[in-house]
Amino acid sequence: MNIAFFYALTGVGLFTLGVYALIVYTHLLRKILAINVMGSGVFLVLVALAARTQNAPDPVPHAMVITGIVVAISATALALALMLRLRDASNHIELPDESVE
Amino acid sequence: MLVILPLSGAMLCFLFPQRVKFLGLLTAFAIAASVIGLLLQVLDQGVQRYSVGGWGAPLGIEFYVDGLSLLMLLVTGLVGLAISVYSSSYFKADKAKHFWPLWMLLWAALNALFLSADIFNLYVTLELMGLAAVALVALAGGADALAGAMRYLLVSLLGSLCYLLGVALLYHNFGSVDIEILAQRLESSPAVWAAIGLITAGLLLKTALFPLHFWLPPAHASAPAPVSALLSALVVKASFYILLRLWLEVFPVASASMEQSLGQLLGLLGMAAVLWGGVQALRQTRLKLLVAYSTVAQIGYLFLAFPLSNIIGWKAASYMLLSHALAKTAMFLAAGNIMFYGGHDRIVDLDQVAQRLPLTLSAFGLAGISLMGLPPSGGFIAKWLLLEAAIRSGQWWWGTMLIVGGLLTAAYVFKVIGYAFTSSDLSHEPRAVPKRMEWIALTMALLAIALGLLVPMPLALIEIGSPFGESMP
Amino acid sequence: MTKHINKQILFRLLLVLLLSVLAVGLGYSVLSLPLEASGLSARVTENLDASGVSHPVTAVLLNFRAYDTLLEMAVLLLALLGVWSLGDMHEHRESAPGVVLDMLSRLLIPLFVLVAGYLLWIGANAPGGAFQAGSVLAAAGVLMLLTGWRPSVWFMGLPLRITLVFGLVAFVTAAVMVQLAGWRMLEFPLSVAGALILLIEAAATLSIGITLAALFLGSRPPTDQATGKRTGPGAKK
Amino acid sequence: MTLLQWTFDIVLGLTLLWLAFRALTSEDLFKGIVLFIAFGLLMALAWVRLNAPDIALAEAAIGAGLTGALLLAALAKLESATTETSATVKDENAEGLNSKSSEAQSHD
Repeated sequence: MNIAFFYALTGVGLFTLGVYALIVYTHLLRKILAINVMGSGVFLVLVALAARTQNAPDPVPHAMVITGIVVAISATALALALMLRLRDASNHIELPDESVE
Repeated sequence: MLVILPLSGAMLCFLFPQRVKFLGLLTAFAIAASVIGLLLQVLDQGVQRYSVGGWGAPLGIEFYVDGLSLLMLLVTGLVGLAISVYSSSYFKADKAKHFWPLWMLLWAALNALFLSADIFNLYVTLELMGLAAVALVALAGGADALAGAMRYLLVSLLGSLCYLLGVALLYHNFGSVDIEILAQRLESSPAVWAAIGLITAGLLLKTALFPLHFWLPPAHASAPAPVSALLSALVVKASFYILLRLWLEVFPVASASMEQSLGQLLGLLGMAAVLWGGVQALRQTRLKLLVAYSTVAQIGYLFLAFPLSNIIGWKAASYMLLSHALAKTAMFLAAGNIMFYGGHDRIVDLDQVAQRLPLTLSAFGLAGISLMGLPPSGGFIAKWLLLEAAIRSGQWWWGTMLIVGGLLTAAYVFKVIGYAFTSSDLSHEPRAVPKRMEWIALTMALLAIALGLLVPMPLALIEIGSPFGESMP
Repeated sequence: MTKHINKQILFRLLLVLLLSVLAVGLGYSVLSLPLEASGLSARVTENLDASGVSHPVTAVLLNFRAYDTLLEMAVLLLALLGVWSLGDMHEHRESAPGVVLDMLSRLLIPLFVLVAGYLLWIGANAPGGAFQAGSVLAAAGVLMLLTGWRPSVWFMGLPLRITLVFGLVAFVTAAVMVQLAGWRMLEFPLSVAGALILLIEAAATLSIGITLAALFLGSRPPTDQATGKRTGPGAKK
Repeated sequence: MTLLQWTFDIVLGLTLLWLAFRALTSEDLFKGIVLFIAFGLLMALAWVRLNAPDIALAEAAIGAGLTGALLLAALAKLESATTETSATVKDENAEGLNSKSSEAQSHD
């Protein structure tokens, strides 16, 4: 086994951890954190696997991850603003429970 | 060009909020014109491939336009134009200032998505589309809309991260993110299966197929009417389009038998969606929620093509997609008119809408006919094709779903129309609905019906580049 | 109530089980990947000379896959539009900045701006580039906002919006210009590629920095009434 | 690859997982965010180990720095308003339970 694979596995772990927290916790701030952790996990997989070889790592995933990080912060900012507005409008920081069947 | 135009439109609208309406409409017509330009080009020269930046496939990003993507672009153009005209009367100045730039960005994302032949680029367009859609839902304000938007945002992000992880696995297995190259290189391996699973799950979540549909009704129902129309008609279809594309071009290479069973699963889910969506729609007391659940049901039909997986089935799904896009636009816009008029959308209190908004109600009814699948509408043709596909592949039982689904649709459409004819005193001070908004809704409904009469044209269009494989074995 | 909690524990256990299966499956599939990367590094190296920059990541971001980056700038703009469209939140009263923060920011802000400039410049040849530079710039902006500084009302109208879209405008203009000149969209001819990329990056840096700082501020700046155009009356609170 | 590097990588990976877990499960949201920022900084370290200095820079600035600032600002706004209005919202963020329980709470 190569160390790159170890980091990729860490990424998988972070991804699943994020999914778990996203589903289990109701507080929106925590859900947003969970999404960010998931994202980091995906990025880690993407880059770790690029470093499998002994040569210089593949730059394409690196560029993809930088794109991804910017997308992630955009989404986070929007989510946080939405959360604050929702709290202003309804005095709740969680989603109403209409969906769970 | 199709991407640049709406992007520029968005920026102009953002820079000059006083003139958003004019700039927005101008851009909308320009986009529609360039879609038609592309149509002519494709009709003339066949499938188009364009490498952005001139680097070519594995290194750079490519555009790819065949019949399927052209059809999607056309629908987007048509619905987009209608929504633009409708919105120019619907929104007040303070909302319009935000609506137009967001809508232009959404349009840019949709066009970019249908053009792209690169799965990472598709991820970026998915995110652009998702965030724009969320912001548009939130535009309605109010706790319901905000909660709907929030849930939509979380689901959308979860979906795209799943998709991205799938893309990561595919890239590292085969060293490319171009769809065509992937299709050539793909072979069965555990990583491919994981990737297919992740991508499919992520996209299903965004397409709101039955057990994953929970986010759709609150988001679609609480958004402003033109936005609901956009979401149901186009945004949900965009992720379905990616799924269809990958399913047709990339995944079949992996393993036929696995694909079969996965296809059956999707078909079953689709069936459940038709039933569940129909029953839920029937139970709703609010008009827009009813229409939103109807979308859940109609999405189910799209997935009935997966277990059949023959050319007619795919054509049927595309036709269904087309006619649903038009009919649902008409329906949401009609619902928007009714809300605009009465200030509410409680179905029981839809008194005398028939007399006061005859155009709107006819739009609703005609759209309903197409959704039910009665002749001569577009929905009828789609269901007919689906039936034929079911019989050809020897799985006729899928066909029975069409009848049950049609009956459910009929039930909820008539429920609305029935109440609209009752007469009681108005509880609200009615607000005059601009004629433009009524006509747009009716036009879309008529187009949905006309689709049933103009069958050969879209079907010929979709054949370009034969996205569904070679014709009849 | 206890029954409720029991059900919940069951639900969580089920979820953990399910996700562990997912994690193991994913882990297995990751490990099953071939040991040799089949990526595009060779191709990138081959074409690096034709890209106008010598740092491979920058070459990918701003030349080979520049279209992705263009859309990404649109995403960033979109986030800001989305946040602004949510309307005004009720104002959060900040505590007065302490002396330390004040001193620190006086020292740090010029430093950050310098670092941003350096990162932007170096991006052509070494790690760095528009996004890193932009975010450092944004950090400077956030610090300034934290110390209670607010941009002048004059700036909050059209000038701010122009700065915000500057990066995307530069990108789009470049895309269209090369197309008009007979190349493909976003195809940068080698002779001008380096300069063009630096130009786009500079514009992007500025926009990214300001956008991120504006995102930190949250709601829309208080000018910009429906009448627009001029700086709104009574914008001062 | 030396033994030292291996140890370092493994410790780093496990710490990342542990930090993420703590950040997501900590009772106190503020603590959670701070842990998340620490997580971001360690991610930057991981990027360096993976030969991706570009991402390390971006992660340190955007991922840890700005995201952290955004989160903290949002939390501050949340709490300032919470203390103003009512305490109903407050107890929910300490509660890590599923939405069903909070519904049950509001019933009793």
